[in-house]
Amino acid sequence: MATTQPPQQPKLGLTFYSLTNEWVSGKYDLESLVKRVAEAGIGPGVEIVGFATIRSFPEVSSDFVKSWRDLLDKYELEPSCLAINIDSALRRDRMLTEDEAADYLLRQLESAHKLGFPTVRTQMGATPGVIAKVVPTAEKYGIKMGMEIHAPEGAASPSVLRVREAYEKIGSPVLGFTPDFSSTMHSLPPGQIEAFIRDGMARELVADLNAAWRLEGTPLDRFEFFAEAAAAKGYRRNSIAHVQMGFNMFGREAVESWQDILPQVVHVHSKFYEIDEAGNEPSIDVPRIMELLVDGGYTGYVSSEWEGHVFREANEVDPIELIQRHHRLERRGIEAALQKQQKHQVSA
Amino acid sequence: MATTQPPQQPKLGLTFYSLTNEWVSGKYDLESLVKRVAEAGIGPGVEIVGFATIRSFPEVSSDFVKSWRDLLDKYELEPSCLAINIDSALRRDRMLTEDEAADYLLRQLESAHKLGFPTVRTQMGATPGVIAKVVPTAEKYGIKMGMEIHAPEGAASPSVLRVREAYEKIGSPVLGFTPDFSSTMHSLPPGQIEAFIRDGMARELVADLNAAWRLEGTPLDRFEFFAEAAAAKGYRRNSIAHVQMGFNMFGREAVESWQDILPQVVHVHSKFYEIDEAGNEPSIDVPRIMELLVDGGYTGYVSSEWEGHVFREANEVDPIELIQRHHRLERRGIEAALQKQQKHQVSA
Amino acid sequence: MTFAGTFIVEDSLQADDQKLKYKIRLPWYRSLPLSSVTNLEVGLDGVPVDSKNLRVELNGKILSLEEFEPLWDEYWFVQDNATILIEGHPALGDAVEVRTRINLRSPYIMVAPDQPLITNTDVTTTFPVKGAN
Amino acid sequence: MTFAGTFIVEDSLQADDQKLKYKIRLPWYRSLPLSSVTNLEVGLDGVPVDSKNLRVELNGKILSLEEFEPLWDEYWFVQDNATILIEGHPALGDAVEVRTRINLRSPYIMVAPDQPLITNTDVTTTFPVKGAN
Ligand SMILES: [Mn+2]
Ligand SMILES: [Mn+2]
Repeated sequence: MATTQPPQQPKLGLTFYSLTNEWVSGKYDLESLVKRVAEAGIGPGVEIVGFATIRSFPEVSSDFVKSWRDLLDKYELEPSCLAINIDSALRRDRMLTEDEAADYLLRQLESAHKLGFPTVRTQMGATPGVIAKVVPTAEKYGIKMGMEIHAPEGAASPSVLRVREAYEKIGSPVLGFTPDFSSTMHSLPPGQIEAFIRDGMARELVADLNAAWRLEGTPLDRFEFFAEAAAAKGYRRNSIAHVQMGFNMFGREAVESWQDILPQVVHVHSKFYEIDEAGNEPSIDVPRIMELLVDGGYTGYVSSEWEGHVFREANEVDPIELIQRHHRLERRGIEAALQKQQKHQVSA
Repeated sequence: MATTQPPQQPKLGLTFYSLTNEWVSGKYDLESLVKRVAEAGIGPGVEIVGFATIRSFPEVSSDFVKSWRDLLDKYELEPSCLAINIDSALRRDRMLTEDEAADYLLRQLESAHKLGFPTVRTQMGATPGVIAKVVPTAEKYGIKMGMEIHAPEGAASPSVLRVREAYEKIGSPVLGFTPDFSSTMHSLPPGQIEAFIRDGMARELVADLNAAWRLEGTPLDRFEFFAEAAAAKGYRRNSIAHVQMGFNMFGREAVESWQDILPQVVHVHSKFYEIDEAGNEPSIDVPRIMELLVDGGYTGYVSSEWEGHVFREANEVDPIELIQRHHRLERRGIEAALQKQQKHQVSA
Repeated sequence: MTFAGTFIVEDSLQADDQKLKYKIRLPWYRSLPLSSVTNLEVGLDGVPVDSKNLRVELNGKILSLEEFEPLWDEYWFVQDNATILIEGHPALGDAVEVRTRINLRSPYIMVAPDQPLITNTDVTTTFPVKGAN
Repeated sequence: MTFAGTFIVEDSLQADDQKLKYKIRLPWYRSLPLSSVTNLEVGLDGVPVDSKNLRVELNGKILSLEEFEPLWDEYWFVQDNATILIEGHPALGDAVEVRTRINLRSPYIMVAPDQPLITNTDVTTTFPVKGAN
């Protein structure tokens, strides 16, 4: 019998950020959460936000390290990514210096190493100077640093282009990106629209909101376009001011925009908000983005990142079940891409 | 000043079939319905089902013809398509002969001509022999005959391929197709899934249903796959028997499958079921199909065909408002396609 | 299918000691030839009505079930109600539970070559009992 | 944002004649340095509490609002409640309407160069009044 290699494909998982409501209200401790995740089959990849999961962060105690490693072994899960932060406004009197910021990152890299994470998620706040200072340590530990690209930025935003230039100059294999699908949505989340209405926006403005959101331009310009449409219908500014966040939190770049940075992707935030009865995400074309990742040869982790908790109350929905359904949707895209590859091989 | 031609694009409209619940329960007569459609701005194209709108069908009286033409003139609407039927099982004792079937069609073509329709929608029941018999009359009147392609058939189904061969043999410019988007859905409609549950399917089978529906194979094979999954979970056959229709009514062909017959499209049924708060159809990628039509140079009518009335009670939703939102979604696809063409022209 | 939802005309039942009548709509979206009606059954408070006591008033005629078969050249227009007429019904209380079942043979939808689709609409309604006019 | 939904710990108010206390959660998804707390206001039945009578118990310390500023090297862990302590409150009935407003200065989200995002969480709760322990 011939042995067949399983096809190369991304590994699924989740970030515990999806469980924000449950975590901050103390519904789970670490062990009960890991157990639930394992039983629900939504691993293998486990991503945590250092400053949310770990009390002593940015440091980790040897006791915590041991219990973390034992826990993941016991439940056959894998540490995928540690989300770290560059708190450059930590102090009220001044911003951190580059040395202080680099030191802040290094302490977190050290913790990532102890906990066995292959990747850290960094954020746009890291300047080229700070990045250069921490790269040797990341290289020593073999930890990839994936700077998150999140709405309102996209893969081709000016600020991201500057990072790409800095990366080229530094030229280290540990430097990469963490795309967050919030950048490439085709629609506003229906639940967010309902929340806007609940918080005072008139329902008759929904079509205007959608139309403005889909315009080209800066988030502010598009919001102002919407504000004018609302004013023309007689609605006061304060009845729609809360809607502005929708232009920043949700980006309308084309899915194909990720193509440019695909070889540099080291981790993925598969941001999502809702899954409907038919199993689809009403605002993000999940299968199409997964196809793009597979076609690009990405075999790292994809963390399901449910952010519906910004408009859903705790206990209204169960994020664990939502992530099960999200994984199904992701697998649809992966399988479609693998099938196409297979057909291509057969016909080639 | 230079005069600019408006770009070539499809004309929107609706079929009165969308208003089935309201029509059969007598909520509207013809004038009040036409008036409402005009006021809602969901024309210009008006398609009717001859056997639903016209009491004397397949014949039309000269009084009806006059009132119909006056009505459409008054409200500035345009007759787009007359949906006709080949009732080959009209008699209980035997099927119609080809001559009888041709005669039945000819009477309806005559009515289409009197009412000013540029196109009739025919159905798969018309054999090549019957088609050949009616073509001279259609050519005389300049009326195009668009055979509807509806789920479970698609543009490349064996039965449709046979029609395409017959068309080639007859070789008349009036022969074409009416794609119905039910053939190219990416998901089951969420409202239909809810209706399946309401009618006895266990909610825990939703994921199995979606997975089976997405398989390749015949509708029956895919339904049987689902039935086995249900049986394995201990559910009796009669609790899911009603779900079988979902495998026939909703087709899972790729959107691109329409490409093959695009030059032969003479009319379009833009089938839809729901529009969510974000303005999307949760089971049909409407903008992408519209882009495909525009890219293919289609400039005929696109009838919004709302069929959610098979699972929504009368008065639960207003089809007129849904069609307004559906037109917005269609325009998103049209505008995206036109923008791309413009960029191409600029850069070419 | 919400043809079940529109099938029975609400509040349309009228009864006296001898007969009972109520109205139904065609449970389909287009007019059908009368030959399409292949079966009609009515039950009153759980008791089936003998078909010899059952008539349908439509297009100005009063028809028994057998009389539908040859009428392939005449249509039941979708916006027209038909009246169900029942002779010699049992004693009724303040309300009566009426079960109505109709089979329609589609003249144009085939489930296999030359094999028309048969639809089945089966609705049970509770009518208040009022006097016939 | 449903940080408003989790901000106030339900049923946590305790009062005696001299003082009143209740618990709040950090209205954010990750731990923040104590220096992030830039403002805290409490109102009781519509009357603002003087900040000199307001303290916060957190990490085993009792802090006035000004004492948060220099504590940039110490964190408020997301799963820890803080206790709001109020001295010398007005007379209370069976229930008290408590308005709590907090501003958090994000150490890592900039809305402009070197300009941190300030979040505002402002929740009014009606607590039943129970005795302090
Ligand atoms: Mn993210
Ligand atoms: Mn159709």
